[in-house]
Amino acid sequence: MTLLSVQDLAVARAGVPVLQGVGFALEPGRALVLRGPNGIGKTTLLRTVAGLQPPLAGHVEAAPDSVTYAAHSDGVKSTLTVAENLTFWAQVFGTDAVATAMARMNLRDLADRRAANLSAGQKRRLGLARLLVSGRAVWVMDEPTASLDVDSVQLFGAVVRDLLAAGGAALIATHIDLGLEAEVLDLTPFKARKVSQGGVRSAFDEAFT
Amino acid sequence: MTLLSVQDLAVARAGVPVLQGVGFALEPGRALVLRGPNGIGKTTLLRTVAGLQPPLAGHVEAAPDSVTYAAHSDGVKSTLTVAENLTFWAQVFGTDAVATAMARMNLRDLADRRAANLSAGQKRRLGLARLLVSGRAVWVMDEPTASLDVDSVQLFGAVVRDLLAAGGAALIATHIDLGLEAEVLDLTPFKARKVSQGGVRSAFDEAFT
Amino acid sequence: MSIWEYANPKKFMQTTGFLLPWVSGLAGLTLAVGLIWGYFFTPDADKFASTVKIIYLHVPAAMMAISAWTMMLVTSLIWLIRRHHVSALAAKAAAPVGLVFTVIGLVTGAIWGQPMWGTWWAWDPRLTAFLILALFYLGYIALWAAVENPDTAADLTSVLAIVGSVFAFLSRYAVLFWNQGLHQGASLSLDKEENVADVYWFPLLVCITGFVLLFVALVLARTRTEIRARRLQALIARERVA
Amino acid sequence: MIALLIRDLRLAIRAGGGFGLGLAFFLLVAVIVPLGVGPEPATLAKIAPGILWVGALLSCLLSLDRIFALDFEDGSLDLLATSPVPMEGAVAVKALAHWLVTGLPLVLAAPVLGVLLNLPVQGYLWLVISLALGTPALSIIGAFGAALTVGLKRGGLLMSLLVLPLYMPTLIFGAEVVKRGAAGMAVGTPLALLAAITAGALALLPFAAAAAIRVNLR
Amino acid sequence: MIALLIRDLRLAIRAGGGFGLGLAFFLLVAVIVPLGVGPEPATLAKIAPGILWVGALLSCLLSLDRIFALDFEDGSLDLLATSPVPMEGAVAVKALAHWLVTGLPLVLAAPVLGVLLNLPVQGYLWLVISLALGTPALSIIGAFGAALTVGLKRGGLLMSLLVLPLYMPTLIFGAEVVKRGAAGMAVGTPLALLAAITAGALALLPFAAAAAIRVNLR
Amino acid sequence: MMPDLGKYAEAVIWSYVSTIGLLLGVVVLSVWQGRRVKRSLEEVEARHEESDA
Ligand code: HEM
Ligand SMILES: Nc1ncnc2c1ncn2[C@@H]1O[C@H](COP(=O)(O)OP(=O)(O)OP(=O)(O)O)[C@@H](O)[C@H]1O
Ligand SMILES: Nc1ncnc2c1ncn2[C@@H]1O[C@H](COP(=O)(O)OP(=O)(O)OP(=O)(O)O)[C@@H](O)[C@H]1O
Ligand SMILES: [Mg+2]
Ligand SMILES: [Mg+2]
Repeated sequence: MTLLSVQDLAVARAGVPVLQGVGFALEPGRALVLRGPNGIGKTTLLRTVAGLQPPLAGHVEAAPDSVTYAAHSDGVKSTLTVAENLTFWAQVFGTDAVATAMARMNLRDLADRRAANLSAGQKRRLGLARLLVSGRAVWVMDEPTASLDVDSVQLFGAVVRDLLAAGGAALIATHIDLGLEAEVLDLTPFKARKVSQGGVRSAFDEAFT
Repeated sequence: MTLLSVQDLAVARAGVPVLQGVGFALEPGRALVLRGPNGIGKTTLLRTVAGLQPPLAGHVEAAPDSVTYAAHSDGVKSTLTVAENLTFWAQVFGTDAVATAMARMNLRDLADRRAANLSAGQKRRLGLARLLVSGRAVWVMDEPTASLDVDSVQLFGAVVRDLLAAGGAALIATHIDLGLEAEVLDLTPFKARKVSQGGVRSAFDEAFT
Repeated sequence: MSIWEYANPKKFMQTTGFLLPWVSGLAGLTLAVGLIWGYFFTPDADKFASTVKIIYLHVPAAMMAISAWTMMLVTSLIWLIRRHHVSALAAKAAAPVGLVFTVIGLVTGAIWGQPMWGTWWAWDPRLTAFLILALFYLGYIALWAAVENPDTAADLTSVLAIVGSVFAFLSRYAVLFWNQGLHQGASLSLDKEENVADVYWFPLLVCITGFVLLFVALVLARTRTEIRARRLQALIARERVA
Repeated sequence: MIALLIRDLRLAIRAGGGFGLGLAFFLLVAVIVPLGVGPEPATLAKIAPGILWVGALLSCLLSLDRIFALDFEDGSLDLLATSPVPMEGAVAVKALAHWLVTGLPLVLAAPVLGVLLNLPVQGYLWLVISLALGTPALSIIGAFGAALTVGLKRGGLLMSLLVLPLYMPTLIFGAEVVKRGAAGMAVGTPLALLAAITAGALALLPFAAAAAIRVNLR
Repeated sequence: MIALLIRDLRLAIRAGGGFGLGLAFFLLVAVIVPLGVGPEPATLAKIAPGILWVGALLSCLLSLDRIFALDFEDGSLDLLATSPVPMEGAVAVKALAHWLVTGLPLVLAAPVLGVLLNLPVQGYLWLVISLALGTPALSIIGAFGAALTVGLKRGGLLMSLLVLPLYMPTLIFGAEVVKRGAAGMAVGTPLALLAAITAGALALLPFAAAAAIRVNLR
Repeated sequence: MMPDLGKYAEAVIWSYVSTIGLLLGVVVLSVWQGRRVKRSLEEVEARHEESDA
C-alpha cells in the first residue's frame, strides 16, 4: 500500500515551469527529505502535492483526506491563545488530541498565552503541534525546523518517528539535518529544462503550436 | 575603541522582564554569537540593542548611526524588484553599493524579478544584501540564515568575515552553526529572576512598594 | 512632602482607601438631597412647565461630561511628562464615567427636546459638539481596549487625548459657525446671573455638587481597580516566566 | 463548521470590539453627512433613508477585508483549504460570522440613527425590516468580493470598487423600501425584490466565492 | 527622504493603480448617493457640496491603512526607525505621498462629479479650491490616526473611529466654502479657517504621529 | 406629596428613570469590577507569598 505517489510530475510557479519529471512513492513508515538549493522549487512542489495548485504535468495520488500541509507560515492566530488555536484545528479535523499534542510539543506551560506573545521558536512549535491534532497520516512539511533550537528539533524528530512507527509518512523539505533516518531526494536533476531540450510546455505553449 | 558596549542590561517584553544582567563589548573586527533555547529572549535583546525598545535597566552604548538591524522579517516590498528594493535602502542610508551588494549575495540574476516571485531563501538573501548597502559598521542580526541553503550560508559567512576584516562588528542570534570564528555568549544564565531572588523590578513594581 | 507622593500607587491606595467611603457617602447624600429637592419641592416654570425639573439632571451631566474630558487631558499630560502610572490609569478610569455623563446629557436633552422644540434631535451646534464629544470618548475607550501592553496603551491614548482635545475644541467653534441653534445660551454661571431664579438655582447647585462628588468617587474607585488590575497582570506574567 | 464560526466570532471580538466598531462607524456616517450637508430638518428627512442605507453599506464594506485577508496572510487559508471543511461551507460560515458582527448590530441600532437624521416616524419599522433583509446580502456579496481580491496586499480599495457595483441593487431596493415606508406608501414590490436578491445571493455566491479562493491560493 | 517619496509613490501605483482607485471610489460615492437618495435635481443640488466633501473624506479614509500598516507588517518600519531618516520626516513624506496619490486626483476630478450631483455652476471653482486646501489636512490627520493604530492587526475600523471625529472641522469648513460659493455668497471666513486648520495640522501632527509610531514599535 | 407634572409627566419621569438607571449602571459596574479584580489579586498574591517563602 502506498500512501502517496507522485509520477513524472512537473510543477510551475507563476506560470513558469520550475521542476519536471519528479517521481517518488511514500510507503507507510517512510519519510522522504527533499533537498536542493534555494529557489529550486521545493515549496512549489509541496504545494502541488498538498493539492493547493494543479500540476503542470504528471500525477499526484493520495488517499482522499490523508494529507496535511505545514507551510512557511504557521496559520497561527495571534489573538487566540495556544490552546484555542489548537482546539480550533482539532475541531476542524474532528479529533480530540489537543492535550497530547501540547504535551508532545512542550507547549503545556504556554497553553494560556496569546500566540502574539510567543517567541519565533515557540510559535513554530505551535504550528507543528497542529499537525498532531490533524490526525492525518501523511505530513507534508516545508522547512519545519526553521528557528527551532536544538532541543526542539530533537523533539520534532521524535514526533515524526512516532508518526512513522504508527504507519504514517512524511515529506519534508529542509536545508538542515533533522537526525531522521530518511531517504533523501535531491531535486537538482529535476530542474525544468527549456522546451527545446525536452522541457514541458505550458498549456499556452501547447495551444500556440 | 569599542563599537558597541552593553552593561548590566535588563530587557522586557510586553512589560515582563526576560533577561537581566547581560553585558558584553564588541571591538572592531569581532563577532558575537548569541545562543540560547527558544524563548530565552534573544529577539528582545537585539531589538533593545538596536534602539527599538527602551531597556528596563542598564545601558547600551554605540556610536550614533553605527548600528543596523536585520529582523526575522526582511522589510522586502513584494511589488518592487530586487534592484529597486536595494536602491531604496541605499538612498536612505546614502550609499551607492547596490551593484556590489547584489554581486556579493548572488542576486544579480534576480535583479529585475519582483520580490513576490522569490523563493524563501532568495528573499532572505535580499534581506541580507540590505545590510551591505547600509554602510553601517555594526550589524545586529536575528537568525539571519533561516531558510538559506548550505551555499548561501557560506556566502553569508564570507560577507560577515569581510565586514569584520574591514573593522566592523557583528552581533548574531542563531541556532545553527555559521562557520564563523566568533565568541559565543549563551544567554541561559541571564534569564530574569524573581524579584524575591534579586530580579529587576519594572517601573510599576518600583512605584508600588 | 510634595503632591507627587500621591502618584505612588501604594500611597495612593492607602489614602484613597481611607477617603473613598466618605466621598461615596457624601456623593450619595448630596445627590439624593438635590434630586429630591428638585423633583418634589420646586415649582413649575412659565415657559418650561414641569419639564424644568429635567434641568437638575441635564445641566450637571453636561457640565461633568466636559469636565471629565478636561480631567483626562490633564492626567494624560502628567503621564506623558512625569510618567506617573497612577495618572495614566486615572485617565483610563475616568473615560467610561465621562461617556456615561455624556450619554445622560444627550438622553435627557433628547427627552427634553421633544416637548420643548417638538423634535428629539436637532443639529444645534451645542448638541452637535456634544455628540462629537461622545465620539471622542468612544474612540479613546476603544483605543485603550485595543492595545494590549498597558504602557503602550497609556502613551497612545494620551497622545490621542491631547490631539483630540484640540480638534474637539475646533469642532465646537466650527459647528457654531455652521448653524445657529435652538439651544439655550449660557445662562448659568457660578456667580448666578439674573435669569435663573433662586428656587431653581439652589437645588441645581446641590445637584451639581452631587454629580461632582459622584464623579470623584467613581474615578477613585475605578482607578483603584485599574491599579490592582495592573498589578495582577504583572504578577501573573511573572508567574509564567518563573 | 461551528468551530469556524466560533473562532471567527472570537477573533472579531478580541480584535478590539468587533461589534462596537461597525456600529460606531455607522454612527459616524450619520453625523458627518449632516455636518457636510447642513442642518435643515426637511432636507435631512428627505435624504435619511438613502443615507442610512449608504452608511450601513459602507460600514459593511470597511470590515470586509477581515473575512479572508487575515487568514490568507497568516497561512490559515492554505490550511483550511487542505482540511476536511468544504470551502463553500467555510465561505458561508465566514459570511455569517461577518453578518453577526456587523450587519446584526446595525439592524438593531438603526432606529436610533433614524432620530439623528429626522427620519419620519412611519419609516422606522421599514428601516429595520429592510436592513434585516438586506444586510445578509451585503455580507455574502462582500465575501465574494473579498474572495476575489484575497491574494492582493491591502486590496481594500480595489475590493471596494468590485463590491460597490454589486451592492447597488440591494441599496436601491433597500432605500426604496424605507423611502416608501416613510412616505406611507406600499412597500410590497421593493421588499419582495430585496428578499429575492438576498435569497439568490445566499444560494449562489458561496460557490463562486469558494472557486475564487481556490484560484487565488494556487 | 526623496527616496522614500519615490518608493511610496511607486508602491501605490504598482499595488494596482493607486491613483485610479481613490478616484473610482469617489465616483462610486457620487453615484450611489443619488441612487439611495433619489433623483430630484433640486435635492441633489442642495446636498451636492456636502456629499462631495463626504465622498472625498471617505475615499481618503479607505486608503489610510496603506500609509504605515504595510511597512509595519513586513518589517520595513523597524528598519526605517533605525535608519538615518528622522521619523518625523518619514511621516511627513508618507502623508505627502498619500496626498499625491489620493487627494490630488480628487481635486482634479471633483468638477466632473459636481456635474453628476447637479452642483450649481458658481460652485465648481470653490469646490476645487476648498478640496485643494483641505485634502492635505485629511492626509496628515489620517497619517496620525494610522500611526496610532499601526500595531493592531486590521485596525481599519478602529482607525476610522479615531480619525473621523478629527476630520469634522475640516469637513465643516470645506463644505461650507462650497455651499456659500454655490449660493454666490462670500467665502472668505470659512476659507481662511480651512487654511488655518491645514497649516496647523501640517505643522504639528507629524511630531505626534512620529511619537505614536515610536511607541508602537517598542 | 407627588408633584403634579401636568402633560409633560412622561418626559420628566423618563429622564429621571434613564438618568438614575445609567448612573446606577456605572456604579454597579465599577463596584463589580472592583470586587472581581480585588479578589483575584488577593488569590494571586497569596500564591506568591507561598512560593516566595
Ligand atoms: C440632545 C439634546 C441636548 C444636548 C446634547 C444638550 C447639551 C447641553 C450642554 C452641553 C449644556 C452645557 C452645560 C455647560 O456647558 O455647563 C447644556 C445646558 C443646558 N441645556 Fe441642554 N442639551 C440638549 C437639549 C436641551 C433641551 C431640549 C433643553 C431645553 C429646552 C436644554 C436646556 C438646557 C439648559 C437650560 C442648559 C443650561 C444652560 C446654561 O445656562 O448653561 N437642553 N445642554
Ligand atoms: N514570475 C517568475 N518568473 C520566473 N521565475 C519565478 C517566478 N516566480 C517564481 N519563480 C522562481 O520559481 C522558483 C521556485 O521557488 P520555490 O519557492 O518553490 O523554491 P524553494 O525550493 O522552496 O526555495 P527555498 O529553499 O528558498 O524556499 C524560484 O527559483 C523562483 O525564483
Ligand atoms: N505577555 C507575556 N507574558 C509572559 N511572557 C511573555 C509575554 N510576551 C512574551 N513573553 C515571553 O518573552 C520571551 C522572549 O521572547 P523572544 O522572542 O525574545 O525569544 P527568542 O530568544 O528570540 O526566541 P526564539 O529563539 O524562539 O526566537 C518568550 O519566552 C516569550 O514567551
Ligand atoms: Mg521554499
Ligand atoms: Mg527570536
